[in-house]
Amino acid sequence: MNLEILLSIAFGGAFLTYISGKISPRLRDFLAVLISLILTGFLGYLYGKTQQISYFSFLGIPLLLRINTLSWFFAIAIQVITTLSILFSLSYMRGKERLDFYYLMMLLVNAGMLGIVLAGDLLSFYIFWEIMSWSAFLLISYNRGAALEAGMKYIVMSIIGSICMLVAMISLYTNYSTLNISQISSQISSASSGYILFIVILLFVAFGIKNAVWPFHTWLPPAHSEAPSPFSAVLSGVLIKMGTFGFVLLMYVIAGLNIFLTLGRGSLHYVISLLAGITILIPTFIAIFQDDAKRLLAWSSISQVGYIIVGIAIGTSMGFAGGLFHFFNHAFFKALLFLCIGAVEYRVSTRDLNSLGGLIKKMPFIFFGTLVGVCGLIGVPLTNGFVSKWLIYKTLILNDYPFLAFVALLGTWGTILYSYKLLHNVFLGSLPTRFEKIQEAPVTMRIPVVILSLIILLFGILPGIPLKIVNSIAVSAGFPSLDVSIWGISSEKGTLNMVNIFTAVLISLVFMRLIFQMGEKRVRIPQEDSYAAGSYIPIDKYNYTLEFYQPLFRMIKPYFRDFVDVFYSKIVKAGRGLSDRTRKIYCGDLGYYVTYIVLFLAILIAIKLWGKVW
Amino acid sequence: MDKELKRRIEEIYKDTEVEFPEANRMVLKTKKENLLPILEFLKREGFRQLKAISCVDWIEEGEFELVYLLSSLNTPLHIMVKVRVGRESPEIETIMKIFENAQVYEREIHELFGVKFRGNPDLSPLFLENWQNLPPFRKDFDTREYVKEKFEQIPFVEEKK
Amino acid sequence: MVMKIIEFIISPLVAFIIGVFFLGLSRKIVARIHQRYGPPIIQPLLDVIKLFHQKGFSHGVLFDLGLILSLAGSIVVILFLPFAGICPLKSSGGLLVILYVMLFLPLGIALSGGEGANPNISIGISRKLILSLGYEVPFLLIILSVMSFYRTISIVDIVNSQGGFRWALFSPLFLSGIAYFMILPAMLGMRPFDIVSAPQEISTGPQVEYGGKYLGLSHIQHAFSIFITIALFVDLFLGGGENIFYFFLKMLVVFVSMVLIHSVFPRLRLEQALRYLWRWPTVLAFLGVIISQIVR
Amino acid sequence: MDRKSIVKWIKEPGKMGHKYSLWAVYFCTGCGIIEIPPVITARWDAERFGVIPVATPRQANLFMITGYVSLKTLKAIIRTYEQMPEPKYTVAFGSCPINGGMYWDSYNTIKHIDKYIPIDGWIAGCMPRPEAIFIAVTKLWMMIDKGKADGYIRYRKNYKFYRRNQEKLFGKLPWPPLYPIEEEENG
Repeated sequence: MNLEILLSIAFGGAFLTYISGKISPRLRDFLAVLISLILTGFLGYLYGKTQQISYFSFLGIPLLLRINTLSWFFAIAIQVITTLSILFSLSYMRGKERLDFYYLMMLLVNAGMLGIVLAGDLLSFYIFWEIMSWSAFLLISYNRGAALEAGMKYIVMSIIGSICMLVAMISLYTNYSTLNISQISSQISSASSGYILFIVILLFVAFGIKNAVWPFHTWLPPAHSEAPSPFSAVLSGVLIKMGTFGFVLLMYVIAGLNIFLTLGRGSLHYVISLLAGITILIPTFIAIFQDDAKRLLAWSSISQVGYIIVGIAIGTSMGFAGGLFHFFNHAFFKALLFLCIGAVEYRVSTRDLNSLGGLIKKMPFIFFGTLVGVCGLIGVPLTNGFVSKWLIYKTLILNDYPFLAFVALLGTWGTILYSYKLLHNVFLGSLPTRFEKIQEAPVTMRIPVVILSLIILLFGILPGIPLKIVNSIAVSAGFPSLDVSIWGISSEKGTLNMVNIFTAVLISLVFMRLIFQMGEKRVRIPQEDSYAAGSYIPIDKYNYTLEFYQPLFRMIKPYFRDFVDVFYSKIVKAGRGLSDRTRKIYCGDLGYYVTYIVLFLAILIAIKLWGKVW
Repeated sequence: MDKELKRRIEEIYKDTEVEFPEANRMVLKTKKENLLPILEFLKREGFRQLKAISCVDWIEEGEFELVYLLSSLNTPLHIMVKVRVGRESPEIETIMKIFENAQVYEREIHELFGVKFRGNPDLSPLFLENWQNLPPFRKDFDTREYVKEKFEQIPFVEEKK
Repeated sequence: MVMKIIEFIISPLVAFIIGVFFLGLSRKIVARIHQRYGPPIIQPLLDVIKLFHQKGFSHGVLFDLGLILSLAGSIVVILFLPFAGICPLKSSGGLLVILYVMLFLPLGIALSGGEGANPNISIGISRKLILSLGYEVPFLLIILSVMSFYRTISIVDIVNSQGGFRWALFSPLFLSGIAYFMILPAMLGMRPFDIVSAPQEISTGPQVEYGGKYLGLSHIQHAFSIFITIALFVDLFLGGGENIFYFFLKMLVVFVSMVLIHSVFPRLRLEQALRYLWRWPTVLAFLGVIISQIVR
Repeated sequence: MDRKSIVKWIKEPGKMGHKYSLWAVYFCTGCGIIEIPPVITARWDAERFGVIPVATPRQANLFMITGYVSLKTLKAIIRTYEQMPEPKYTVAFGSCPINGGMYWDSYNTIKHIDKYIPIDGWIAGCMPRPEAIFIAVTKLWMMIDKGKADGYIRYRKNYKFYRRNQEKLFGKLPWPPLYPIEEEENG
């Protein structure tokens, strides 16, 4: 019964909020926060419970809801991020138009996502998936203008994904005359591997588009940067991770671990990992040269998705745990970063990295939030990102994927470059005089930032708390259990002990602080008193933000640009040669993507026709 | 070639004196109004380089003499175009339209001699700090008097109060 | 337990002494190559003592914090590095943690410098990060080849399996070893890769605003980073050291050869440095990974 | 000298440190800077005394004013001097900073540098030989030892006076006072 109540609250609450907004905006704000808090509490109560219920019957197909550790793990992340984003929206969205609609959509997205992770059969999965996709589209295009274009790009690609999913679903239903996930997974093991591969690839496209795996990532950067910041946090934090949930469901629940690892003569999971490796590398280097803070974060989201997929697809218990844990961490630190940038944008009404600077003096709170988020993103020890990345690297190294490991590690160094650029260009450097009157972000913006920062640090020092849940998911997916304790992971080839590291860092910090104290007292000076070769600094001109990594840009620009150009022009050429008509129907930029994906599907169908090859 | 140039200049600009004080050196003395056309003409002839602008204070005659030094990359000839302006309110048209690098030279001459260049957008001081006296390169500026006035009245620390 | 605590205290101390000694030694060697007499060998220590007695200028909280963070990171790395049988943090994550804690070093300096609000600092840091991206490419390949050759991520195991004279430099990993040697000057910020703190162009880059104890601490940090980089090389490729003397001797040989390179080469531009780092060391390290996969 | 006396190092490390690690700010004012390259390179090797040139005033504690000082340079000198951390020592180099030298009647050159910033030592000559720099350094050691190299203390004490002198030349200075001026009046 619980699940039905949960979803009814989620959906009913959304509409209730909309109606209450017509009465009083204050009531609406209150209700939106209240409903998301109730849902969070509810989910907390559901921890560790397993149940499956049938709530409706559609054309004789029973629609199911179920909860297990996997669903709960995703659901709690979704709910926490959405709650904090809604809290953040209270002041961020104040004074904007169509707010009833905004909150309705926000809660609908939330409800849709909850529905997806709680769905027990593919039909309800599909229905909730569509609810989520369409309300996300409406939210992305909330600001109109460029946002509408971004939303169009998103929804076109989304529809293609949905079609793939629908095809796979119908195929499954005609073969097994059931849509219940657990029933399918028990029956599918007897199917031919060619058929499984067909289903897996179709669903891979569907989830890959949502998850922005290279080469399906093109919708993501504009969508993330044009959406309202609180929703960007949800979008990047959890919404694209519905694809990850789909992957986990597909690989380890529907197909099952043993079948998945042998698909395509055991090469499929390697191909997926390679795709994920590309997803790590290329977006990282594109992110370095972005000038829009949110677009930078968007590219960074794509590359982080690569880590998640690489961990999940590699098919070992440590990698699986690392991937899932990285999903969880990424949800928190990326939401934190988007919220922080949103707070900056709220105060200075720009997010152009070339025109900001020195905001640490005015918004120290938000700065430290961003710092924690960036540390998590890089994976600095003592933040949660470190633990999950450590797990992924270790898997890659010890399972003989040195080049994937290299790509992952190199991606981290690229991450340092762009995240330092983000920190430096927004918060460090000298403060322009036009920002003299900027104030710290309002309280409703600071609360989510603090909560998220604390979560990141807590799970960084005591990673055992979420790792235990992740481990039980891994065990239920058929992996051998990991030796997880509250402070880390132990195994014979290198253990991780965060408490040791924490103590060492703490002691050395205190020690260095004491040595620092030993020196002569320091003098605090204002930023104007800076070395300028003997002259007084030219106010507002003494800053270096434009083209921050120019020498690197000069170095890798030919490769970097050529690669993307060649990639797209080849696709366009192929599209022109093979199906001119499609190109005429969908002209313009979007058309190319569509053509490209349709072509891909055609190839898949061709594979299906000659499926006996396998 | 030099003679040819001299002939043409004298033909076009009637009241211009052309002399050759030494080899490869040509001096043109002209009027204020002729300066821009002559410079333009010379630039067309290939004297594309403005090397410097200098100024001479002829205090007895009550005039400043502005000297524009031109040279060419094709011939070894150097040309000095000399123009005189009155000392009372020295003012002349800028040549920035022809030679853009004249901006800094003109700024310097304005600072040190007080000659005003019409049309030069930036004539702020280059070298001097907090200058309130006559421009220092004028002949009627007494530098010793100025030093006495400006520097010697500043006390040493030992003389404090 | 008492031994453990002594180890915790002794290893940063040894690192400090060796690092400062190396700094002095490098100044002396460079002077002798210039046919000068050179400063006394303890001159860096005198400098640090002086700097701690000068009034420093602080630009804000992060200005202090970043530097302290960077130094704390160095100390943590030293605690992870086994030398002469001392390794206080043996079983807490291994080489991967070292790789990651080494992030603290440039990041801390970068944060501290960013608060300094000086474009020279920003340019220096931008160069530093790009250069580190340059040498990380071969460096990561080298580390990966070592880790996958010995099938462990624990640095103590790697050192132990090189016991006797089975140094990794004389094993199939020799290409990786050579590659590491080739990128050492870049990691140490020595010439020809001192574009980061070029005093004549950007006034020592990240250190522009450091005075007094800040500069002293940043010198100590430099000493630590010399120790870390060379000790890592000795641990990974020269079989660590049975006792402190052997370890020191190995480090000395590596460092002196670095200083000889340092004293005769001019400075490379950033593009030239990247082109160098991404060519020969990377090719060698790449081959090293392949060999380590085949031979293992 | 007493560089190797360990007892002194333990007793007063600060003073010894300042003595034997004089870092000179690399600031060229006039012709005297020509003498500096031989001093710091192989011919005379100042590094054996612990004297090295550093890039920014923040890192330095020795300021050598090398040669004549024009008004614009003086502004930069004051700025540089104020940015150096305490304790700091200044040495004026050549006859021009002492009394103007051959520029005694120039309209744009400072005659007495010590009217605007405090000077600890003078090296006379036009130009002094590089050896004179070493004599100055050893003299400076003695002065630091006896506590006579107190230019920075004098500057702090008479800051109002110095600032007034500076403003007589430049008008209002663009940067705020280094030390609070009002407090000094009371105390």
